Amino acid sequence: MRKLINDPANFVDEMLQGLYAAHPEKLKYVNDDLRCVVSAKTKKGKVGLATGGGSGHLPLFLGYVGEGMLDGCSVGGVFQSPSANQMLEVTKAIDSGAGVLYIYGNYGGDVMNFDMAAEMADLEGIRVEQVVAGEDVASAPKGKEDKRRGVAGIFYVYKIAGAYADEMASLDEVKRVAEKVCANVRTMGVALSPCTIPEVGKPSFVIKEGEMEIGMGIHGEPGIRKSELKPADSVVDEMLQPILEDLPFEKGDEVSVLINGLGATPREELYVLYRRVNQILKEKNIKIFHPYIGEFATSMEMAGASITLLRLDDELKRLLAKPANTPFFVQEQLEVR
Amino acid sequence: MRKLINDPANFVDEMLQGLYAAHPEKLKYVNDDLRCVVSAKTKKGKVGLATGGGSGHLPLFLGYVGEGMLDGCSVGGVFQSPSANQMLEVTKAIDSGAGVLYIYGNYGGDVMNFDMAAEMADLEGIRVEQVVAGEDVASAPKGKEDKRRGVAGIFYVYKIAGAYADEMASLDEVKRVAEKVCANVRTMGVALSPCTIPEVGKPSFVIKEGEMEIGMGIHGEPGIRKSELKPADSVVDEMLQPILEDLPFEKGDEVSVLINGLGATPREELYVLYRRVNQILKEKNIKIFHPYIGEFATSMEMAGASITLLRLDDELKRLLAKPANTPFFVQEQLEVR
Amino acid sequence: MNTLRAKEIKQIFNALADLMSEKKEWLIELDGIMGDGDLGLTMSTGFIKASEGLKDFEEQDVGKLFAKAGMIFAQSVPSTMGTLMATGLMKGGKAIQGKQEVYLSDMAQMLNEFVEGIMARGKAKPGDKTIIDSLYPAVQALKSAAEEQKSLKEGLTLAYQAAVQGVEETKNMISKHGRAAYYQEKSLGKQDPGATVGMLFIKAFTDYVAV
Amino acid sequence: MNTLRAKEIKQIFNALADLMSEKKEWLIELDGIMGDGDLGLTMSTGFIKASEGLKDFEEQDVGKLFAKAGMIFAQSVPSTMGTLMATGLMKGGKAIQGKQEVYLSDMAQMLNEFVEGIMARGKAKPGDKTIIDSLYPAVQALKSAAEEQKSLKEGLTLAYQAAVQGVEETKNMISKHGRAAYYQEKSLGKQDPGATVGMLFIKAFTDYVAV
Ligand SMILES: Nc1ncnc2c1ncn2[C@@H]1O[C@H](COP(=O)(O)OP(=O)(O)O)[C@@H](O)[C@H]1O
Ligand SMILES: Nc1ncnc2c1ncn2[C@@H]1O[C@H](COP(=O)(O)OP(=O)(O)O)[C@@H](O)[C@H]1O
Ligand SMILES: [Mg+2]
Ligand SMILES: [Mg+2]
Ligand SMILES: [Mg+2]
Ligand SMILES: [Mg+2]
Repeated sequence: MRKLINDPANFVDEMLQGLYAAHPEKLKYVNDDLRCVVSAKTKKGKVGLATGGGSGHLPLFLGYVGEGMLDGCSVGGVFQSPSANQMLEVTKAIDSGAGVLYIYGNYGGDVMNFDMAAEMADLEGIRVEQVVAGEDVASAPKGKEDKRRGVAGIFYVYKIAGAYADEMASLDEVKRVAEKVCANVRTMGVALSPCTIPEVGKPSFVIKEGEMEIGMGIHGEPGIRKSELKPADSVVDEMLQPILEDLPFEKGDEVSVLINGLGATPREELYVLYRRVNQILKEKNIKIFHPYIGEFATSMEMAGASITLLRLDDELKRLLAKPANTPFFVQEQLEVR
Repeated sequence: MRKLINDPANFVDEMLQGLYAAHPEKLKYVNDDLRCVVSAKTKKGKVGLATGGGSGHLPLFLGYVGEGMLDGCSVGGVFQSPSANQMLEVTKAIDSGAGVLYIYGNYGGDVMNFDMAAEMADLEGIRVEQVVAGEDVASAPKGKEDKRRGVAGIFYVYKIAGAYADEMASLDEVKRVAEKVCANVRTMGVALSPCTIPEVGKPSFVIKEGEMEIGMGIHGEPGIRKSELKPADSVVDEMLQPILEDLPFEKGDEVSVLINGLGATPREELYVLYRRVNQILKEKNIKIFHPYIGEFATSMEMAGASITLLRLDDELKRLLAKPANTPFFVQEQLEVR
Repeated sequence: MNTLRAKEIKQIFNALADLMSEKKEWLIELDGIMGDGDLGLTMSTGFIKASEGLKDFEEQDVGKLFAKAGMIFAQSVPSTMGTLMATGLMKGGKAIQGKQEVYLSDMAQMLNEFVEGIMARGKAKPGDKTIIDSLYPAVQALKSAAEEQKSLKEGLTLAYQAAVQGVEETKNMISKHGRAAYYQEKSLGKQDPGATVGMLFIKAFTDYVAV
Repeated sequence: MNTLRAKEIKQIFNALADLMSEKKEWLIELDGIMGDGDLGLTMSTGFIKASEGLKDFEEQDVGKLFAKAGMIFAQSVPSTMGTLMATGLMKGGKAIQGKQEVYLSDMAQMLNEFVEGIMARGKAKPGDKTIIDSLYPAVQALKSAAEEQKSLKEGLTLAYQAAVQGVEETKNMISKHGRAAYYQEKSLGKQDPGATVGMLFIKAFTDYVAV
């Protein structure tokens, strides 16, 4: 393990202690539980947006709590769901009467706990709706979209639903837009190295130096193809084709592109990937509105990347362009042309 | 090598092609040379700020070209200085009559080339001043500050000098403030793994799993102590003490803290480090104004981190708080209390 | 012994804590093959906390004891199995709320709601290679035994045999839920860890009554 | 041969390109010990580009030829040694600008300015374990030889001997500049790669004249 940590058992809580110390004006916790993160800034009457999930994926999930994005996040252990109780506490803290929308990734443990939290919230008289993001085309074939894992594309759901909620849209309206994002976003990943859960202390799967696994998930879920590591351009070709075919993305479409580093892959390489994505989309007459290139959903120190495409319409584009200000993501108003 | 690249010889230029494709409204190049980066936004009559250095350190150096920070950057090969000619071309492009300030790190090749570029600019009638950042306390003892390497702390010089230039301060004034930052900033790093220059194809130095090297530079320059990897809190203690003693930082001081990941170290771990830094500074009655936690100066896929402290006065604090908007760094106006 | 009261239920939860601790490494191993290997930890922790939580809980209503154990699971082990166990215990408890003494027919009703709750929560059905594949046959056995007026001991023994058989049959199934589902055909031939937990759950009741 | 003209200078640059290519691996190895190992690449590339650039450069002014070679270095190899070589060639060339034919005394003047330029650029001095430690003694030898009215061949031979000796002496020095400086005492006992380049630079002139 090459990790700067103390006792692995305290890893998540110490990370959170650092987080609250660093961003007191942005984040706080409720119910005396470090793992129930809520935004320090509240807006009366706004629909509350909550997410949650395991640790080890920063900026996911808590990193997007803040102005123009989410209101709260429950935090699990490394790669573990938070509890329904923690979700409920966050829900209670962020509801200001307009109801709460849960937005989270499609993983069994998370789904069940959010379902349970929604039932508990219902008993407390809080209206809760749910949107489950699942856009990893490697994780299930077309036709079985409901089985797909949620990965980096959830960033777009947060960003767009967050901007809409910020405009004081109703719970039903925010849910509609969040579902529209889910319906129009597709991702594919590639892993070049494994990662290590601190409490386990050794990698839970193996990728040898000089090899890659296309389609691997951010917890090391098996991908669709293992092979020797190819040049970046052909890796992009292999990743982009199934994305394009799936929706499908077509000539004349306008998209936003997200090139996401999984942890150990330098930004330089992400730009090399983007270069090729840009070439291909140009050839196909697909217009790129605003690319995001960096780390948006990681897997600790895993080497690798994912490519996400979001098909835009005027509504999604307008909302994507709005400003946001969270500890891990700051955007000024983008020019919309 | 676990890298998403094509031919290693094209690595830097392909990265740059991706960069210009991604940020056409923010960055462009001059003299038909991809390696001469300038901001797409210009402000008439403003002092031009230029930097430059080797590739492999994103967001350094070019990532800070943009509103409220730098105007141009010349880009070298991986860990190699750009040429004096490239620096000159950038200088010519960003001078709008008020002169140009070079801000760069203290590395032999860079210093000589910037010196040469300054002489060439002088022949072209452009007034150039230079500020060389060197704040790595591990790289030379007190008294030999002029031998110290520049590392992540240069971010503060860019940010503060950039904000001041943006207020249309004169070249002498911007230089004064940049030098004030240099005089008040100190850094110490720790490395947990080596990194690989693409064209070399194998690590140019060795750090075994379970070991660390305190004080190692971002090109693998030897540090001050090799040992087994210790718990994060004691690593912070070992790093912070020489920083605090050097300036020295004292009770009653106000500082900004930068926790910088070298490439492969997850954000979670950086927050674990910050937690300890915050504890120690609190004990010492040193106030933290606004911490920055993330990747600001990397060494490709090196695992490790650096800690930087900047002692603030009212002027530095005011300028640090001003907004900035570059492809790699966005900040909204911070509240100054 | 033909009925179970609060005191006995608490002792069974103690036995469950011991049993899951004893089988910890085995469950870790089973879950490690196509999952994250936490099952031994979550189940031993969950049942230890539940048995501790029930110890000082002055409640004679057996239904409320099960529900309480479920709440403890929900708070302490939010893994898939922890959450399903929480749901099952809460729903099962609710079904027999108000009873201070439960008969075989109550046990059948409790466990029926337990499994129904798990199916509603996890959207899985028999044959999907989950905990349901040991519990569902056990429920059917309990129900028949109750109809046939068998003793508690006989009924639970039949339920346990059905559960053991159910675990065995998961070897012929393909995982449709949770982490193991990503492995598809590769899950054939392997016994489902969650079904194993279901079988152990029944075993603790059976063993208790058998003594 | 007691003077050098444009044609000869161009041939010497061809010889330098060959010599640096031949010594490439050796320079890489020397620079690899306490540097980044690029010296063999930068010097062979720099001198190949310089010799190519001079080939079609219709210029009789020897000073301008040196300056041109320096410009090529500045553009093509911005490493430490590339930049120092660029500076030296430009400054040395400027010192003898206007001359179509250079004598030993001109060579001494050229190389003196060459070294002075390098010292101004890199802020190093003799004894700091750099290229200066082979070039500076060579300049002194050239100057004395010129004063003593020695032949070009004799003068260059003495300069080369001084340079070889200078390289040898760098083994007793501690690096004060560039990447090697981070190694401090550990640099003792090792020959400086930059000084080696300086020695090779003189060698090409000496060998050419000696034929
Ligand atoms: N949707 C589901 N419904 C019922 N049981 C499930 C479901 N998904 C998974 N399981 C059961 O959960 C077991 C794994 O539990 P656990 O280790 O807690 O999961 P995880 O660690 O992935 O959260 C599986 O062996 C299976 O029996
Ligand atoms: N400031 C300096 N002045 C003169 N020579 C120097 C200086 N710094 C380094 N050198 C010389 O440069 C040589 C290394 O050159 P080079 O490999 O090009 O450096 P780098 O690859 O670090 O840019 C050293 O052996 C030394 O002789
Ligand atoms: Mg598990
Ligand atoms: Mg688990
Ligand atoms: Mg070198
Ligand atoms: Mg070099």
